[in-house]
Amino acid sequence: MNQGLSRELIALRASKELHDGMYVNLGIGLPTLVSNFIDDLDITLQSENGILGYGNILEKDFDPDFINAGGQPVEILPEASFFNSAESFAMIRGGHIDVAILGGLQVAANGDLANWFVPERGGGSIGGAMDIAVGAKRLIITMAHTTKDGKPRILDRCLYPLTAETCVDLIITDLAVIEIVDNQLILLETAPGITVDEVLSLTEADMIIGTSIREMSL
Amino acid sequence: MNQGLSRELIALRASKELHDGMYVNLGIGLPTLVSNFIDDLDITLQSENGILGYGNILEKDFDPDFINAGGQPVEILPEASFFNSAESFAMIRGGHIDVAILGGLQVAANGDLANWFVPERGGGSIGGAMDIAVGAKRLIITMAHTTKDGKPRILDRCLYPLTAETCVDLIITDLAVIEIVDNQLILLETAPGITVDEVLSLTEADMIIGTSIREMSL
Amino acid sequence: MVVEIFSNSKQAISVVNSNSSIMFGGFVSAGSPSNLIIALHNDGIQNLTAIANNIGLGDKLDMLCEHKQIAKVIATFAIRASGDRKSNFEEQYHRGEVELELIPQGTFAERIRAGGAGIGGFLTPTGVGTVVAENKEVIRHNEKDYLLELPLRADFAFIKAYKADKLGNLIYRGASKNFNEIMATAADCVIAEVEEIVEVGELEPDRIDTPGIFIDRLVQCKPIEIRWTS
Amino acid sequence: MVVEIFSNSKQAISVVNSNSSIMFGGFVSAGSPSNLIIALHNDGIQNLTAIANNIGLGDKLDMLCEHKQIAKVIATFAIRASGDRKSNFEEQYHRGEVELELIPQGTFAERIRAGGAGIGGFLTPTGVGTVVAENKEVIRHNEKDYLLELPLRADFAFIKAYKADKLGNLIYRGASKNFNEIMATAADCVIAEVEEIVEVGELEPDRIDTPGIFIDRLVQCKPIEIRWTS
Repeated sequence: MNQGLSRELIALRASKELHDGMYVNLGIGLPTLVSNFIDDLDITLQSENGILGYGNILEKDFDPDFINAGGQPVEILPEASFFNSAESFAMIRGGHIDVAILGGLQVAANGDLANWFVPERGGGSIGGAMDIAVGAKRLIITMAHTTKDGKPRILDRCLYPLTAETCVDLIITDLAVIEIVDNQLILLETAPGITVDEVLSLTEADMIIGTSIREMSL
Repeated sequence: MNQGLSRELIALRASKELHDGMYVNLGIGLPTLVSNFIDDLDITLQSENGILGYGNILEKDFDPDFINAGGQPVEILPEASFFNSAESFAMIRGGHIDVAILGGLQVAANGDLANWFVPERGGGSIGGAMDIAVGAKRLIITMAHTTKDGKPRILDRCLYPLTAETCVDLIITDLAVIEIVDNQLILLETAPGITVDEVLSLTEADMIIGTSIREMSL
Repeated sequence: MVVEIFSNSKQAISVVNSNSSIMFGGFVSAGSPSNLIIALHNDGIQNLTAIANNIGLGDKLDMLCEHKQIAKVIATFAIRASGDRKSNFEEQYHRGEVELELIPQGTFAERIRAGGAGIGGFLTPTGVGTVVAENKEVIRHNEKDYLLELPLRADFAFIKAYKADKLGNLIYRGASKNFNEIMATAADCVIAEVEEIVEVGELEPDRIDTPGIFIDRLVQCKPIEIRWTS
Repeated sequence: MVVEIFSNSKQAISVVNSNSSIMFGGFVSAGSPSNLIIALHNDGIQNLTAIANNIGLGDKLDMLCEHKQIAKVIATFAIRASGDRKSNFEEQYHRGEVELELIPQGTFAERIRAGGAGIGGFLTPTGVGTVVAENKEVIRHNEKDYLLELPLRADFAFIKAYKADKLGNLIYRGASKNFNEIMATAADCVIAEVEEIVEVGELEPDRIDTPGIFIDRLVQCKPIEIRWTS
């Protein structure tokens, strides 16, 4: 049934939301993959552990002092700067980050986000997610449209503990691109081979069909 | 009548309160003179405009970036560091300064300080005084014991607008050294040639005579 | 936002309108954006709210009072109790022609930092029991009283740094970080005057004080030496 | 206070007692005071409150759980939702043997900064409407809700820097400032592990990150490379 996008293609689609001159924070997990698709853009990546201006994830030559917030070694670009965690979150909370892309577990129609605690596993970690969700000028969530056993993750109300209220601006899943405006989901794009009805049937919350709905261009 | 200490000798007496290893903030005016008497001590001076580790005031070769909080050019020592004003007052307010020496206009028996506003002149400037008075571990006030026309400045209650409540630990004047403990003035030392009665007659507030009262050694 | 680089200070400040609030970095001679201030003086824009640590004799900021460009000053050091001559500001203040909000310097710095950091307010022991506490909420914690102080932001910040690269990364020299480093975070549009603009990569990442993310407009100017007079 | 320099990490931490609260700097591999943590592990001190951004597989901090030296952890990242293997901490947490206070990372950093800066509390929008808001005061300003968060301090801070001079002035390398720079201000006794101790004057004043005023004890150690495992 699920003929949706791979994680790489979700990341590719997310990268199209980024434009020259933007300062961007990429969350741990799927959002990290977005950095594979921005080589042609003049974008500055911020990592909440205190780096502005990092590049690709490095597979070898591990340097313990040059890591992103996921603990992965990263390339330090010539324009990079470093700062402590209070300054880093001042930057985030103070509204200086143009776009943040985070992973999600559940999103509600009003833009509530749950992405830090999995009750089934009895735990989780907040990390920087709550501050980033509150502080970024625009918040994009990338996630699988449904759980592994096919249950919707875009809900009337989040069932998991919240990360932040009414913070999500755009959801990009393996099946669709959905905007949230004034507590209302708007279906903008469907993945290649996925119908509007399929998306609606796998989404719990009510959704408006965008007036210019189209297939994702990847 | 006033055969009390010169400003330089008040500063000299104040310098004897400083010991090796201390971090010290010296206020604008009379306290600045204290730096003339600490060459033999291993003391680090902090200036609230963002320097730790400055030395003498330089009379020539003005460098606009190397100044103290009074705008005077200062020598930068090899161990110096620089920081912004939020960090500087974090250092001050956070209790990291061992001793601050400020000028005073009026001090009350309970340790209230007034030193920023002169009603007769219709103005004043707060500057760093309120934060320093609140934040320093130990606050020493250096001032003339009386006004120019002989009125007491050590009072039952300050008449001028306060800098901070119950903040003063020690007062050093041209006539005496007075400690404040539990809202009580204690006369510790008199200036050479000044009698206890003279000090008492020029002080409005009640004062205990210290059990080991002595003449200042300068 | 990509930083825009201008060839002179007049162009750098061309976005400023009358009725704006402007933060001015610097502490007396150290880190004063004097070229930008002079451009503002020449421009003649009126009815400004000036947010600066100090305004006084020898400050370029006091020049803005010559033609009454400033309606309100928010500062820590504005009227010297000593000194015979009065600044333009002081004379206008005593005549009731300009408004003054005087703030303790640590509170001033922390309010600006809060403004840039998305902090909605903070509790400080500074000012408790003084005139600074008037009309402010007192909150008690751990048997100690604090004032609730609110964040401070402005439409513009004029700052001065030592060097910039072409992406707006800045370094300061000596005691000139002062209010420049925090004001750079707390205004809608930040205009930086620097002594030298270098290529990207010439400033060591470990040495950068203000990341370019905070800077909107940049101009290289020969620094103007200012010194307080009495 | 003059900084004391020790020749090994065992001596550097000899002042730490059981029942202490300790801040540990570092973010995963960057700036972790691993030599000091190992000394603590070898010492066997019990009933500690550990305040650290993260505790997990590959952290030296997780070693302290081997002999249950930690009674409580205050952290932002403690239990990974993904990954098959569990850390010592996570196993003890699920058995109810260790307490956990989980804090948003920006609030964690700001609480520590406030603890060092004499700030009695601050208002943050982070956590409003979440479990983080439980038992906290909500204050509304300018039509926006904020949580009142309180300062965080500890008896000790263990930090790691790149270089120190003999007066305790520190510089960090790359992304290792993280929590080290703020924890250095927020503990009664600050113990710093550095890769190299140099003479006074060898560190450029404009480059110093943590002034020596904040450092009590100093030790030079070969850095231990740590890396998260899953």
